[in-house]
Amino acid sequence: MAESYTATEMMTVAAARALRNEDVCFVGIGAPSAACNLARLTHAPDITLIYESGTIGTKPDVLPLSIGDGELCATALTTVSVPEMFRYWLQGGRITIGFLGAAQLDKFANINTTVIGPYDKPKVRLPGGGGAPEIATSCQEIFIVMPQGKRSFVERVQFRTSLGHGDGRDDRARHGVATKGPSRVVTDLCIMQPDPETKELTVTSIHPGVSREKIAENTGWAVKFAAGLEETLTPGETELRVLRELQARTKRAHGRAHGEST
Amino acid sequence: MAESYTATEMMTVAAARALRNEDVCFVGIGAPSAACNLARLTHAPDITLIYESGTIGTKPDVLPLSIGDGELCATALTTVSVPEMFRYWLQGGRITIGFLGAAQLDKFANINTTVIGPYDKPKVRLPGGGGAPEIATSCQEIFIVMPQGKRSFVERVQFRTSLGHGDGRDDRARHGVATKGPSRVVTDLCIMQPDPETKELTVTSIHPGVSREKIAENTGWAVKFAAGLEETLTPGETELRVLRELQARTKRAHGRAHGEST
Amino acid sequence: MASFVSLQEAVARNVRDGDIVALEGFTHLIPYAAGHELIRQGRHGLTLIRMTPDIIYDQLIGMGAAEKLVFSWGGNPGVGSLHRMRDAIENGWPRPLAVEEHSHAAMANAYEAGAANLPFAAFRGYVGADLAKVNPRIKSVTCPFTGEVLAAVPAIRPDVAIIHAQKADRAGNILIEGIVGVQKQAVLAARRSIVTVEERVESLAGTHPNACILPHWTVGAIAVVPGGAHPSYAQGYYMRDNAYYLAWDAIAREREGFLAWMKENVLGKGPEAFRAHAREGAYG
Amino acid sequence: MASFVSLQEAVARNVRDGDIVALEGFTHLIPYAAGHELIRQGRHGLTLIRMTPDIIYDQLIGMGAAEKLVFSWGGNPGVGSLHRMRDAIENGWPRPLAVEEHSHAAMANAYEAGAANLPFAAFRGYVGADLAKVNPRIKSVTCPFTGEVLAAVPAIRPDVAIIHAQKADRAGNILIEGIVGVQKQAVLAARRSIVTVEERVESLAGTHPNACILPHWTVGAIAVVPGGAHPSYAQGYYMRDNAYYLAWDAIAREREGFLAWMKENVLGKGPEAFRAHAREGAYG
Repeated sequence: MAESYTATEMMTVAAARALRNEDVCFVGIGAPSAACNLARLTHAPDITLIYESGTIGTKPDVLPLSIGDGELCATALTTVSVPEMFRYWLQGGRITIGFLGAAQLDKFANINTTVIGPYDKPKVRLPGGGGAPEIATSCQEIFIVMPQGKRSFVERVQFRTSLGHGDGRDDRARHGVATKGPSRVVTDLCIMQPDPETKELTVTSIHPGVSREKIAENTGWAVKFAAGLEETLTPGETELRVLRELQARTKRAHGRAHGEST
Repeated sequence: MAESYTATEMMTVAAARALRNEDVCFVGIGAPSAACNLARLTHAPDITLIYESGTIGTKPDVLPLSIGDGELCATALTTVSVPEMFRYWLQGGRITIGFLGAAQLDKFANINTTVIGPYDKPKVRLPGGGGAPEIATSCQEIFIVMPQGKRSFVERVQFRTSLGHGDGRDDRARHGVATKGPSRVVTDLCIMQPDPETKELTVTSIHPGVSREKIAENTGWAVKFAAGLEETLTPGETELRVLRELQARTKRAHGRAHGEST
Repeated sequence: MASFVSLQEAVARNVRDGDIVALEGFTHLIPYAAGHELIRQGRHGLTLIRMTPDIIYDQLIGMGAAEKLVFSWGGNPGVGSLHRMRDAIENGWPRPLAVEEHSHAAMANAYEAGAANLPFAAFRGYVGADLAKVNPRIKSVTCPFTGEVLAAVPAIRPDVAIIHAQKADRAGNILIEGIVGVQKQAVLAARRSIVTVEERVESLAGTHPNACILPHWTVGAIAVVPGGAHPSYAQGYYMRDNAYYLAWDAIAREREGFLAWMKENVLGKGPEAFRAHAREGAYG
Repeated sequence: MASFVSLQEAVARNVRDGDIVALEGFTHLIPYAAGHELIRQGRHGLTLIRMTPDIIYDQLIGMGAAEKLVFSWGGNPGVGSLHRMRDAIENGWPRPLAVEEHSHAAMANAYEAGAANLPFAAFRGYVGADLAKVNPRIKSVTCPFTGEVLAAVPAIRPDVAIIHAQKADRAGNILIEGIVGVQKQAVLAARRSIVTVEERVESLAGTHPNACILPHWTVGAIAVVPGGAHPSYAQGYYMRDNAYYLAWDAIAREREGFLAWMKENVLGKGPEAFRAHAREGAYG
């Protein structure tokens, strides 16, 4: 085992590992972006990363703060217009993995990033769906990465911004959707996957040092643990080093933002 | 009056004169292309010429043999994809003049470039409509340039490849089309314009030295002459010189095609 | 037809109270200077359209310029909420803000349809998503060949599109490079347009043959405003001012602080203030 | 996933008798070498799609490779008729040729819809035009917002798209520059694809950020065939061989002469014959 690491590092590393070298990834900003670039800088050097700003095959040296940072375009194979991105590339069915974060997730992996409270009289107005509603159904498969907590992992989202497994079982197919949907949720505590039958998110791997109780406490439904429950491999030395170097480069680059210096 | 000139030169010059400096022209290959570039090289230096191959604001030094010659792209402001050309630019309603040629034209300026004889058992299979069906309805106004003859200027086209004034009068509006349609047909004998009421093509200007009889002989319907019939101004010295230089450059360039020389 | 004017004149001539206005820019080339000019000229009752409203929309909304927002993702990228936007939606301050909400795919398609002069866009979207239940402008069409039911949204046709670009040539042809977003579509879909540019150059000759260029006859007013996209960035000119985005969170959190900041930094300044940012963040 | 192979292998592996095949190229970058390889390998029963079938389609049709043609303009540009195409349509020689005919706008929209994975394209077209009466695949859709009736055509989804491009990099990313036509859409709409290129280069780095590039994972077989677009042209490499187009009229006018010419110039040669054209017509 390598040196110590944070729960967020464990989350990012575990998320990165799920990606294959031949994947074509539609990358959300934040935790998904960190995981995808870690994969690219470790075991999946040829992975294709696509950001909805139009950048295809981008290889940022530092993590973008926004979905359309100049770094993404400067290191991309090519950059297309946003309508083309959503028409030819996302709807085109060319993406193997859509990698999302979320404000709120329910036990069938439906996502809410729209509102807390009634839509017309929101208690909290969240940023909105952005690309998620169509990412959720157009990509062959969806990975979700987000820190776990009782308020964010809920029994049922109040507003379904994007479809996961709907009401469970074959609900997704009943909506006429042929893609696989969320197949993996990686948190700072564990990895969840939909039960093959019910499609309820079920813990399949626990990160080292995390108890079942802690996971239950941080889940808004009576979470189940899979029969073949595993322990997540701890981050390897290379994984940690590469991730930390990436984060350090990112901090240096964004710290040099010109409102502060120059 | 300048030196002698051919009927084709008269046709091209008369067609060119109808264009204004501020026009945005969708240019057909052949006679329309010659007329548009003559206008650009004489009285309309700022005219925007667009070819359906995607070239916008092109300024060819020699006339293209095809709609997509390299010269068109090399001298264009920018070149877009063909779907974009037909969606954003033609359908977008940004074109003031669509400049067409035709195999066959009828008295309401409907065009046939599809078949002679029954569609399913054609006597002569023509090249087809290409861009014409939508050029005819999307441009604010249509000019047509073509040599006149009894077989090409017919009472009624057997196949309506693109809409002119339909069955005459307000037929175009009854199709739900708001654009003006063919407003001017320039031939090697005369200029025809639709009668304001009936929309039947009527001779409004006769080229110098051409008789009414000759025009009647070369028209497949009982052609009418407008009340205020004019004589077309002969080609000016500059018009002829510029046109001939353009044709000479074109001949030199296309003659140097590399199947023959280099 | 393009004409080069001051930004003040461009806004005065082209934007009226109550207009439907799209200030577009996908992280890159966001027309901040033009947005500030809208605020200084006191425009109000606007319907503001944008896929990704960020700080400039927070500022416009907080100053009471908008009565409606059409959008698909509204936040401070990588930082958090837009407090002024939330205050308007949640509490009606400084005035109520109606919301028409879409997904990115819907808005991108709707701009595309607008540029193509189509009345609507059809796409495979909103499947199993609740937005279709709360937004009556999301409808459907059926494919006449396969019977598949697709989502349909009306084309976006703004009264005015406002964008920032890298270059205008002498004639007013506009070059946009890098992350081009939906700006070309927005201008082509709009009745009128304002384009701010980093610089005016003699000619665009030598640019790549398939570069994103708006011909001069498709744009309206052009104002040369170096730095006019700050705190966003202009590829080839200056980088994104991430510190501004980070600082905005605290500035916009409370109404008083926001108003004081706007008074000092927007109301009391002019487009020429942006020039400093262009220099500060310059490449190399 | 892109793999570099010989043109013979590319065609052998990817094109089957009876396939729906689109060889695209709008005057520029027409995949002649690939078309000749289809003929040499004796493919037949093909449905050939192309907006602007020109000489290469005249050759394929005259050699009996096609049973159906989907097109919008079929001619020898600036010269006249395609005699072999006409002979097939008018007289059924060497075999009958079914025709599905559209306008350019319809086909461009149909390729676009195919690339976007939509089942159909809606556009404002065919108004008052007779093609809609003779082609049952032209239907209509009604805008759910305005009630406007628009033309609808099914998306084009070829089994195989075949194009010619300027460059492939080491990984198989494809660069297309100049008049880009519908080639990107055709490849993205197709199940399989063959791309012939003028040259293979180490990298496309340094190309304009918004250049038309097909990522390697969107293309199938890549064959390096210098001159492979002759007698059309490849911008930056060689010019259009207008004399070939002019000469074709006489060659193709009679069946015998056509067959003799094909035997000598196509059946008896291979892709390497195109290399000479690349040199002959080179720029500068």
